[in-house]
Amino acid sequence: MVPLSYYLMLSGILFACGILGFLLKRNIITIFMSIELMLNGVNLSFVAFAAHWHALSGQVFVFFVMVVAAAEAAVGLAIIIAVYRTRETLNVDQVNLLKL
Amino acid sequence: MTPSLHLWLIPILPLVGAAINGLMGRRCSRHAVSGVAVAFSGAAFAMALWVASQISSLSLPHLELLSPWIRAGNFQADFAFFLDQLSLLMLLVVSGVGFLIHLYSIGYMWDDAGFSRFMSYLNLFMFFMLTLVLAGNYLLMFIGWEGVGLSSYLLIGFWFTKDSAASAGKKAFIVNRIGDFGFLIALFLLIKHFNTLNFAQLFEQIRPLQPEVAGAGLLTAIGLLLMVGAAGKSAQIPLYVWLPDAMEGPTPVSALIHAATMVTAGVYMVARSHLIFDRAPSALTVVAIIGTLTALFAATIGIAQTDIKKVLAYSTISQLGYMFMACGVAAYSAGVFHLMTHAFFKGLLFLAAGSVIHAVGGEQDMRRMGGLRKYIPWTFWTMTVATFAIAGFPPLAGFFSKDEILWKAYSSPHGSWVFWLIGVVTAFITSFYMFRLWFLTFFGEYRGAQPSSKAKLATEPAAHDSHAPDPHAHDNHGHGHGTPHESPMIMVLPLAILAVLSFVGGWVAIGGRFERFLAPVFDSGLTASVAESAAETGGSTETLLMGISIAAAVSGLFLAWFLYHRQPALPARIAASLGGVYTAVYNKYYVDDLYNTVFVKPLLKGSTTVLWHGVDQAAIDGTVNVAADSARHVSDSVRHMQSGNLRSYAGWVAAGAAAVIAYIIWAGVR
Amino acid sequence: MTQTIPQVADYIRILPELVLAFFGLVVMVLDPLLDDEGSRKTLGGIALLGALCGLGASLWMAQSPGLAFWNMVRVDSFSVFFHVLITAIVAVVILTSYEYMAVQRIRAGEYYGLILFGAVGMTLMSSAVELVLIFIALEISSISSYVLAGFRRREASSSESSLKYFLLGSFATAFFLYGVALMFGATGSTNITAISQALQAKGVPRLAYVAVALMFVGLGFKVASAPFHVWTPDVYEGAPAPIVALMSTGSKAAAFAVLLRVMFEINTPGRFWLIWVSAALSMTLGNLSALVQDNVKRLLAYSSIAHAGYLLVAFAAQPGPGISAAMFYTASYAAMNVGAFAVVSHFAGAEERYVTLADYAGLGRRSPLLAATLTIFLLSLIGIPITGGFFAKFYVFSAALKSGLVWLTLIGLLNSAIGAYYYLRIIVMMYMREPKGEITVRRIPASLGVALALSVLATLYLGVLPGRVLDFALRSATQLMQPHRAAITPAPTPPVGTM
Amino acid sequence: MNPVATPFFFYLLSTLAILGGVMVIVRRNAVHSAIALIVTLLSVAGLYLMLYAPFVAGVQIIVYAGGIMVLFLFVIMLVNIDRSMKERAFNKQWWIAIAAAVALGALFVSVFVKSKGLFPERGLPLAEESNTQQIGLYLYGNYMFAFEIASLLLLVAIIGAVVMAKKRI
Repeated sequence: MVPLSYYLMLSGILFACGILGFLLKRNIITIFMSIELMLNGVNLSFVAFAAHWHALSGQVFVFFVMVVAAAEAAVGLAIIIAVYRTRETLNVDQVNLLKL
Repeated sequence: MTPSLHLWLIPILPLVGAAINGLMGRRCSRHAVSGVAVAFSGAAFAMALWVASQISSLSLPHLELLSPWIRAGNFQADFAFFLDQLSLLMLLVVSGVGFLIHLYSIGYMWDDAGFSRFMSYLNLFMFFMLTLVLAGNYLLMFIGWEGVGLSSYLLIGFWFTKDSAASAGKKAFIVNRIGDFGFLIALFLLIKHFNTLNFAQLFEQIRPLQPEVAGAGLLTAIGLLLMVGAAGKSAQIPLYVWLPDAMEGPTPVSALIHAATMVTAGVYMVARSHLIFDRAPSALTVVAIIGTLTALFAATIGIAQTDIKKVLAYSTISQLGYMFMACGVAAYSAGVFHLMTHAFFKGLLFLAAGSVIHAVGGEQDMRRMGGLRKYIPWTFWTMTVATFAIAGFPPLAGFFSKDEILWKAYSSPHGSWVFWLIGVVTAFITSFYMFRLWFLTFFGEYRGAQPSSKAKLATEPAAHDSHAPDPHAHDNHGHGHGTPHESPMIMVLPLAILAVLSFVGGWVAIGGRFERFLAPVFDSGLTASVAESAAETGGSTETLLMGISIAAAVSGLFLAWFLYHRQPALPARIAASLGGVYTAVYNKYYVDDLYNTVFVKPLLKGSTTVLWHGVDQAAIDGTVNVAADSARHVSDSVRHMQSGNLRSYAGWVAAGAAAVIAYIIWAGVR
Repeated sequence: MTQTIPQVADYIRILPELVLAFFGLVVMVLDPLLDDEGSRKTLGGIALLGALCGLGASLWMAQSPGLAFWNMVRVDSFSVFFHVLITAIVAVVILTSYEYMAVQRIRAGEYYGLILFGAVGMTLMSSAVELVLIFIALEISSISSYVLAGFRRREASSSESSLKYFLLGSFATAFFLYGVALMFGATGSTNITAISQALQAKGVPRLAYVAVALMFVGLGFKVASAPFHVWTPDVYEGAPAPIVALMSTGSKAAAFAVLLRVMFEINTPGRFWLIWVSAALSMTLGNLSALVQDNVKRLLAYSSIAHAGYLLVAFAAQPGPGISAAMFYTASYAAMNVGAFAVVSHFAGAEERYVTLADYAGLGRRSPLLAATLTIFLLSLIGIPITGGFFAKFYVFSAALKSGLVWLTLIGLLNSAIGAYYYLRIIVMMYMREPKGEITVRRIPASLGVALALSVLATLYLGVLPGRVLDFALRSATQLMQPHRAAITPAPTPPVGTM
Repeated sequence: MNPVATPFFFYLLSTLAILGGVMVIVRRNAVHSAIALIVTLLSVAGLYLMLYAPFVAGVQIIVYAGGIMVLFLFVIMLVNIDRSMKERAFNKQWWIAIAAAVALGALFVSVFVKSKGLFPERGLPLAEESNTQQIGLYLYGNYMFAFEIASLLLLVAIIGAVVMAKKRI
């Protein structure tokens, strides 16, 4: 039996990977992927806690997180396309009209 | 229950006037606008007089609850008006002087393009000021307090096309805000500890408290914070810097707001809160020290000024200092008395100065005036009354009030001979610079621009002291130059009335009537009463001190006469006596010179370089400017946090999250 | 698990959401049938009607307080307050958009639809007491504002604003979610009442502290409090002005409602210094950055950060006066800020060309009415008496001082002094500078006139007669504090976790 | 004890998940990143199975790996991938980013390490066989309103996606 805290550590690592990707990557699409990575970390801990508490509500929550992730993906990718149309680039460092 | 007086009508009337003129003034004739403005402020004054006539049938303090306002939990503040002897007096002064200044403004501002706007602002100011005076709780008072600040800002910046006017307005606003924080925090403390801001309930709770002798304590803190607020509004050290700049506004504004009414709100507030101050002796001492220092400091600066309005501005600061000195020695009625007489004579001085400025075509520099008494006799005579009044010559109003303050500063249990001494020195300086102004302006030869051929002597009372007039105004620039001319009747009339008041206004105090009138208000509720201990000194000392203060006033007059009336002839006489005899006359001049170099010049120089340029402009203005600059600097660097780069933003969020989590783990472990 | 059919009362308790969603659907269905002009006129009218019906439904909903849908939604004074506030904001924003959309020549069907759907999310946030539902509602309102921010499709800045908002918003949401996950882990529940009971009964596990911190990150982002505020200026600058009005008031109010519920109903452990520092930072950073700002939209963005800071001061205070002060502040900030942005969106003109401070020069002469209304809003933002802004600050700081937060009060008051400076800059510009160039100010159309009149009235009402609103807020605050106290069975353990 | 939940599978799947996560970050090519992410998603789905959550695992594979990631790949193909590939993958402040992320990760992990004692092992597993049925009951029972309102969320997302992706409005 794998202890709960191992799952939690894994979820923490995945979440940190997501943060790292968000902060490091230059391509907007991969930045967005990093967010998915973070969400997966969260989901993992939800499921782990659900197993711990014997509470299915954690799994139900994960289901809703996935719904939201799908919705975000649809809108986000559309926004990325819109930006790409006006800028011809997906480099996040070049998307900086608005500043100061 | 006493019958309702409908006190709420008094402030509302000018508000209606302001609304009418503000909304429709543009489309109406000037006659209609001035009619509305004067009618509504006059109605407020009439109402005030009526209230005063009803006073015998009332049990004071008279509280009129309009409606409950805020009843949040156990905190309460109502829409309530509070009438006692103090607020009645303030009511009469504010509405009376305000009414006269409305009249005067009609003449003064007639040709200004913003006439209706100006009248509307004046009425608005009256509304807030009357609210402040009549307020039944600190919250309503604060609303009036902020409101007068706002209208003062509007009126200082009235000629907003002038850069200096705009920035002066802004300065006044921001410096006042600093004072307001003190006031606000004091209010928060009151709410915290007494759960009410209504005067009646609040003072009921404070009355049984004992004085905080050892210094620090709640009431001391509240008192000091209230004093910060008062210092901001009433231009005391160190928050006085805005008042001289505020002279950029039209002269009636200077008279109404920056001399007679608004700046005295601080004194009123301190007097109103006297129960708090009575129980906070150390706060009281601070008030007295600030007042005394301000009185002396501003007076010495006044010596070096050449701008006629600036002299009066510093003089106002100095006189306000007197009032705080009086409050600081717990002689509130003396302070309020001086407040009243000051409203008369300083209002008059400003109005007369406006008339002078108007007469010489917008010139404000006294070195380019002179000999004006021939041209503008009305102005001259009224100004003379005011000058003698402020200098403290008996039997004019200023004498009684100033003498009362000086006597209380000496004899009150909170007082000390130091306050008295500085007060007398200040009285001497006051007398000196006021007569300097008087001599420079009205005597000798006219040193201004010569009459030009095309000068028209039309009644042209427009905005002459606007150096860069509103481009939308009529061509009101240039007409004024020429032979100085008297102002129209509508401007002279208020001068005359105020002159009468400045003359007789002090007589009400003869035989201690004034003090007795206000006594119920200023009953401290403490066992050791001020009046009792004062009574025992009495008699001969009082007469002696009175003599000294009269002597100070006279010597100020003499010195000013010597230096500014006789001395102008000095060069000519030296020329006449060049080849000739060294007479006693010459010797006298030698003494004069010596006197001049030893005493007057250092004083002047000191006043100019150290106090005015050094302290006033470099230190205080400098501090303000440095603060502003550094804020701008910091702002610019903070702004660079906003690089526009999404990843750096995410970095901030992540770093913030890391900090938050690190903290909370630490806190959780603890 | 109860398997019953929802009752009528359940539906009444979500009636405003149903009404708003229904009108959103009507707008979307009618959109393909209308041309551009028609879409703006007809659909705008329908959307306005929807918002007003939502307002009515919120008032009706107030008649039947209680829980609905198996502890998912709670209707109490608190949620009614925010329902009314948000629907009113939405109505005013729609009124403002009416002219704006015509000037920008944008097809408006989806625009109004998204505003109404977003409103569903916002209102639901204030009444949801289950973290699942809060999360979904939050996402509905967020996603619709991501899209709305990018609605000026011809401008590169608008899509950039949308992208930044979206990416950073999702980033912050992930933090919020992680916090929810850990809270679930700590207590075994995602229901706010259950969580608060669990924390009171069993003591506070360390995990709950971390959960609170993470949730605070997510919600702090939504309310634009430092140090999670960095997105605000960029997004506000690029987004359409009426949408900024909605985001800075409606979304913010909803996020504050959630924050209030999470912080106070759960009685979260360890929140005090978090809020303290965040409040102080927000006020200071917001005000300082605004000082040298020349773009009015950006300036108001920084001001909105500063105001989030003032609002957070109330969160640090004792719950009773704190919650009510925060609610009052939200309402009065909404009134003045919606108004200010209404003026900005009218004045900006096609392609939002006139948004710099210099453009406002001489507005007092060119359009006295517009300048006067903006002045009232700015004075209120400064906190001058007889405007709502004064009492808002007054209550917040008075609550803070009552709770002994002397330093925070001082920082706040000092900040509002700094703040006065940059608001005054706009006023000075409008009245004391010569107009430059020939910017033509259009006549104020009826719809905008109504919007401005409503905002002015609300601002002045809150400034002159704050009593009723404050009273209501106080009652809501006590209600918000009560349920878990009442629900708690007398447990032997004392309340834990308040630091 | 359920035979599936052996430590071996846990270590295998978690190694795969972390590797996938790291690859998402280090690969320059967005397509490679996407595929690495799919690996992570699948191994997380495996972990769900170990945690008695077959329904969620199924949804993870169908919605995430099957739907969302395909959408990602589709968009990557849609935009000009050559140009994005040539650019440097990391920005200059990479070490700050790494520091912040590592700090955050370390904080999480340390919390979980310390909270180990807080979570005593619970023997009883969730009923795996009826898992899907149970979740169905939840979704149409207590969570009915959330489930319904999620449809509104999807509607908003559809409208939003259409609006943003349209060529002109």
